[in-house]
Amino acid sequence: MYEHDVIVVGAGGAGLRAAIAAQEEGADVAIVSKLHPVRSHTGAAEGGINAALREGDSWEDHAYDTMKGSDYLGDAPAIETLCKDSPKEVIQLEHWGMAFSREDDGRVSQRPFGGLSFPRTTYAGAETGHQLLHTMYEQLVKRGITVYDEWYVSDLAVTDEERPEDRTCHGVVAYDIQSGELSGFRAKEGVILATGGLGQVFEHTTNAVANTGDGVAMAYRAGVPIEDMEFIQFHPTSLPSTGVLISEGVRGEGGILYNAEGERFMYEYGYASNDGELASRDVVARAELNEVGEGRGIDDEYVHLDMRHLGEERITDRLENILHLAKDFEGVDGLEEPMPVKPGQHYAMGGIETDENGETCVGGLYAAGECACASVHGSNRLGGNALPELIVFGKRAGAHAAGKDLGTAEIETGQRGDYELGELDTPVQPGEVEPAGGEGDAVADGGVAAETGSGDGHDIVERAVVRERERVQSLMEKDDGVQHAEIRSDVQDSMTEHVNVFREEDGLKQALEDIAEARERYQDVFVKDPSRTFNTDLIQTLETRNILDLAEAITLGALARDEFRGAHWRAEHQERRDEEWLKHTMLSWNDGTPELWYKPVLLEGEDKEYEPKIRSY
Amino acid sequence: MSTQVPETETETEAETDVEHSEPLAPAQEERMRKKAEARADREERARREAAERADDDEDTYHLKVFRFDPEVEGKQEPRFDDFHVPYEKGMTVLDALIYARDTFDSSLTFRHSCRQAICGSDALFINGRQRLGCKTQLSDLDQPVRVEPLPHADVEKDLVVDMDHFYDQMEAVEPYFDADELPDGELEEQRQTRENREKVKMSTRCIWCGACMSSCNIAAGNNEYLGPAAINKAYRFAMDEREGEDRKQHRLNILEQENGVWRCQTQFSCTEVCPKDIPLTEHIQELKREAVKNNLKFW
Amino acid sequence: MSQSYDRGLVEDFGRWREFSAGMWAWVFHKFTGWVLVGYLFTHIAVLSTAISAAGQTQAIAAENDVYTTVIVALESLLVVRILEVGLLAVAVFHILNGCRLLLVDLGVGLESQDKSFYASLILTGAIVVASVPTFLAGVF
Amino acid sequence: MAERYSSFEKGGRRWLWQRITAAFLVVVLAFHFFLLHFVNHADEVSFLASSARMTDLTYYSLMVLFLITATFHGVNGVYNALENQGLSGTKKRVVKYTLIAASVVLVVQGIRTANAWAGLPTF
Ligand SMILES: Cc1cc2nc3c(=O)[nH]c(=O)nc-3n(C[C@H](O)[C@H](O)[C@H](O)COP(=O)(O)OP(=O)(O)OC[C@H]3O[C@@H](n4cnc5c(N)ncnc54)[C@H](O)[C@@H]3O)c2cc1C
Ligand code: HEM
Ligand code: SF4
Ligand code: F3S
Ligand code: FES
Repeated sequence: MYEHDVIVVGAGGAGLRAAIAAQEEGADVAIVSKLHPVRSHTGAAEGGINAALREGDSWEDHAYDTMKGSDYLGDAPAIETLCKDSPKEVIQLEHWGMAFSREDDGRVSQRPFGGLSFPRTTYAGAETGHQLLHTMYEQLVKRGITVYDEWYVSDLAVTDEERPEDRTCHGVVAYDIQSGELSGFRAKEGVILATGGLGQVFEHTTNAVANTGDGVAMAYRAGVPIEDMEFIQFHPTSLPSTGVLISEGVRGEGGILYNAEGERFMYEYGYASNDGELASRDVVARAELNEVGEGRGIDDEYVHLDMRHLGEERITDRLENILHLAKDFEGVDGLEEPMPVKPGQHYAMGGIETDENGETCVGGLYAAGECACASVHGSNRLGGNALPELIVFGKRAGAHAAGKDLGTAEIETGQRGDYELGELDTPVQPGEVEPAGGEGDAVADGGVAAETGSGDGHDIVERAVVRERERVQSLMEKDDGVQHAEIRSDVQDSMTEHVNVFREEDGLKQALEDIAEARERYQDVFVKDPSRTFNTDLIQTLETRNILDLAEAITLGALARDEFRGAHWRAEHQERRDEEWLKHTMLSWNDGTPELWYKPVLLEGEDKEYEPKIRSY
Repeated sequence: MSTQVPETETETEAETDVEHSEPLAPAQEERMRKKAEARADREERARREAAERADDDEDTYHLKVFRFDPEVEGKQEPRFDDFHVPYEKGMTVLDALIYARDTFDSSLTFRHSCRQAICGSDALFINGRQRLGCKTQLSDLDQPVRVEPLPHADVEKDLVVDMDHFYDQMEAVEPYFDADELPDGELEEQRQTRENREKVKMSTRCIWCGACMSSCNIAAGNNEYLGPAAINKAYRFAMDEREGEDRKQHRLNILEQENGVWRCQTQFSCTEVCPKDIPLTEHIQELKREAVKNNLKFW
Repeated sequence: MSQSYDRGLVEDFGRWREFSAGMWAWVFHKFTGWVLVGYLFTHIAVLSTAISAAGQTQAIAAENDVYTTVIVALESLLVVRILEVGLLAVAVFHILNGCRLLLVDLGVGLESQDKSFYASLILTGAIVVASVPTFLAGVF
Repeated sequence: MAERYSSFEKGGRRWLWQRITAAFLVVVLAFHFFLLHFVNHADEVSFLASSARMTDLTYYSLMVLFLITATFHGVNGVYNALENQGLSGTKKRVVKYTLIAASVVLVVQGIRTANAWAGLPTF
């Protein structure tokens, strides 16, 4: 067993920032990550980081834009924290040497981005995430922080009191991918989940293959409520064949969207008559699909994004990376022809419920980055708002876990006081196939909390290791059955078909049925590769389990929310219904029988109350 | 190619005297044996079918993939497996590998994640050259497409190599920004000219894929040589005007070590294989000149 | 050295087919360099017969001193002449590619390093062919 | 970390000298080849002719310098090549001193030869 004060799971932007912050507070911190840090998907972020740095801009404006972008589903304390801390954190990156693009006077450049009232997106070419990730990893090397890379964290070691709010997290169980060793990691002060996105729930996504939402699923099964899962951002400009992202920076710099008729449809058809291409992502994504649906798409699949008029010089200066991506992954020369684009899954607004210090309702368990939901993005994230989230909340979670006093959080976590329960008519029973039933199944499936609440942290971790070992053993021992790849791709297809940009009740129900069937089949899953060395078959089989739980959570949320808000659009209910829905959709695992409940949105900021307005661009 | 090891089509015919690198529990051994058998059958079938399809259908690509596993019977001797993958427009080598894994043999092992040439996990030796699987179109390659792990590195399993040495070298050049002094205000940034950012821009693109290191004969022959990627990393900081003179001096001292820049024999293969088009040789040469100039000052 | 798993012949042998210009240049430069040092040692060894010839005033005048005889004898052999042409080729290539490398060190023409390598090869060939008559003169 | 570049001998000086000698050699070697194969044909060599050239002090010094640079350049080149193959420790030291010794012998022998032609003492 390994032991540290703070264990950070994941080494993307959020994880690295958390580790650095924890170490600065004097904690002995270690990162456990299934990928080497520089392989994390933060590296793929292209466009930039929002921060109110300049004269004429203010954090209040940034907060206002963010709240509007969220369609009034963000929590004001979280949003304000983000916008206040972001400038300082961005400059911190600059002080760490990040290679930002520069203005003539030598200051960092900023550009316009969708949904922002000021050009406040700080960037480094079209490879901002790459620069950010590497800059932070470099600082990690400088500080000599321990990294266990290529260790897959498969479960949390959490006590099993009745109410999740009474539970404590003592560490994690991880599987060394290289050697096949399963080991416990005890965290004396806290575990921080920073496992990133869950794009692999969908078939067409801008996310990496490693983005399987492990952290969210682990926390969910350990009892932590997950929040607003139905809000999935579909990015309007991904390449049709691979899902590779074409940054919003292209539109920020002046790129134009055309349909098959060569019309600038954002204006022509009134989707966003003020901001045109720079309207919020959900607006643009729906506009594109509408065009395709009305027969004005190209090859009935995509639309064109044209940046040729920007001129070669400007393009190579600010968007060079885009040229490479279009060339390598779609065979299109962006200087010569328009690029084909269509919406692709991009970002999960929801995630593990945390407060603005990154803490969950389970003691000693934190979450930061894309896997968390403090709720800054509400129902729709603005471009350039995720990277600041990583550094702001990553830092806070790290510092808080290491014992720094950040004041009492205004956001409450867990099912405290009176909360509204949700009711949902589902075609099949969601959750565990045999909930809380046979010991064997639970083991095969993984993820119920440790047996008893007694014992010290060491024992809790030890017990979790034993349980995981049994689970791995049983997967390895089966000689026949279903392979995870089939299950995974069926779920991905179903999600992309039914829980996409446009959602209909029947489709959502169909998706639930598909998922339930997939769960059945997962009971028979087996790992074919008998090797203990680098067994990716095993790892992916474990990940697929997470995909199942998350697909279900997303669909349940989508079915429950019968309104149109932000990224969530329902065929039957095409308007925002503030009287009823100014609340977060919460889901608790409840030992295998998911429970739906609601939590009001906090619109009250430090010195102002955000008034829900019609969101038009 | 004439130099290939002979190919074995099935795994069962491999010899049975198993010499595991570490002792395995009997249960594990038994399990492995059983699995190997069950799998051999099924895979044989799948492959035969695919090969048949390959005959009457032109739209498949023929891949020869290097296989090795230190603890699995029949894979301890490296061999090449054949996969026939149905071709779709725009398919990359990585796509083909994923298809082969998900359809024919789930034990086929390789690193990958981003699918967009940014995470640097899938540098492979494809048709005799270091390339990123995700950035290599099948249509650009001659068949059969030969896929091997990076040369000059320990193979862990199939296409996965041990990257530790590469990481060590990267970290040996003190790869972190360390300004002599910072502006006073918390919100005050350091100034950097556009020209200077332009100068270091290419060097900041490195994704740590290790392709360059694998292609360099000098690095292959001498493990102490820092290698092109690490030198490039050092270049990125040494040329950044935001770091002070003292720091630059220190960086040059590191690079001037016997196994630093001087080992480079300007083979250019690093520059040629770098998927991020970083002019590595140029950077190394520039640092050699910097180092010489630096020393001339003290003569 | 890294203890690479022995991939048998797959690992190293046969890679030359995939070598690119820069690598070939490196291989040739190495080879020619070694030949030249080898020659330098032999050359001095042969020439040093002059040490024992020194002082044999008469023989020298008659041009039948040790040194002169050795050299003349050697030069009358066809093999030696052919070897000399080889030496010329080796030296010329080493010089031309050496100049190429010096330019590379100065950061000149890095983008066309492959072209300059091919140019060195071609030029070497031309120079060698042109000098064959001179080198073989008088041997037949 | 330090162990990766633990050798604190700077390689830079030898690298630079390799280039400087190369630049020098281009000129002298071309001259040498030209003089002894094109102006004077190889088969017409005789002690007298060699002697006649060597008694010229400029030529004599040039040739000695040529010898020294070529030896340094060649031997250093060989040493580098071996180093690139990862030669280290005792083996490396042995190779180093062997090469130095060979160079000394070569240069001494060369100078003695030149002296023989120039009519100077050959020790
Ligand atoms: C193509 C693309 C472009 C984007 N562009 C922008 C942009 O311009 N601006 C912006 O603000 N945002 C952008 N985003 C969003 C933003 O980049 C992501 O939300 C953010 O990088 C997520 O960071 P993270 O640290 O939370 O997770 P990641 O960077 O995904 O890191 C997750 C880490 O967790 C580890 N991990 C996961 N599961 C496990 C496990 N089970 N065990 C151990 N370790 C595990 C992984 O190894 C990895 O290190 C973009 C996203 C994408 C996909
Ligand atoms: C005439 C002009 C010459 C030029 C321009 C020249 C140039 C060079 C250069 C630049 C190198 C260094 C290569 C590197 O480190 O990357 C080199 C290496 C070498 N040179 Fe020369 N050289 C010349 C003559 C000679 C002569 C006369 C000899 C023999 C005595 C010689 C023997 C060598 C050897 C042995 C090497 C090392 C090769 C290796 O890397 O294994 N060179 N030469
Ligand atoms: S320099 Fe290029 S080839 Fe080398 S590791 Fe970096 S990206 Fe890969
Ligand atoms: S391949 Fe190696 S020799 Fe130098 S130019 Fe590149 S590092
Ligand atoms: S999969 Fe990330 S670089 Fe190829």
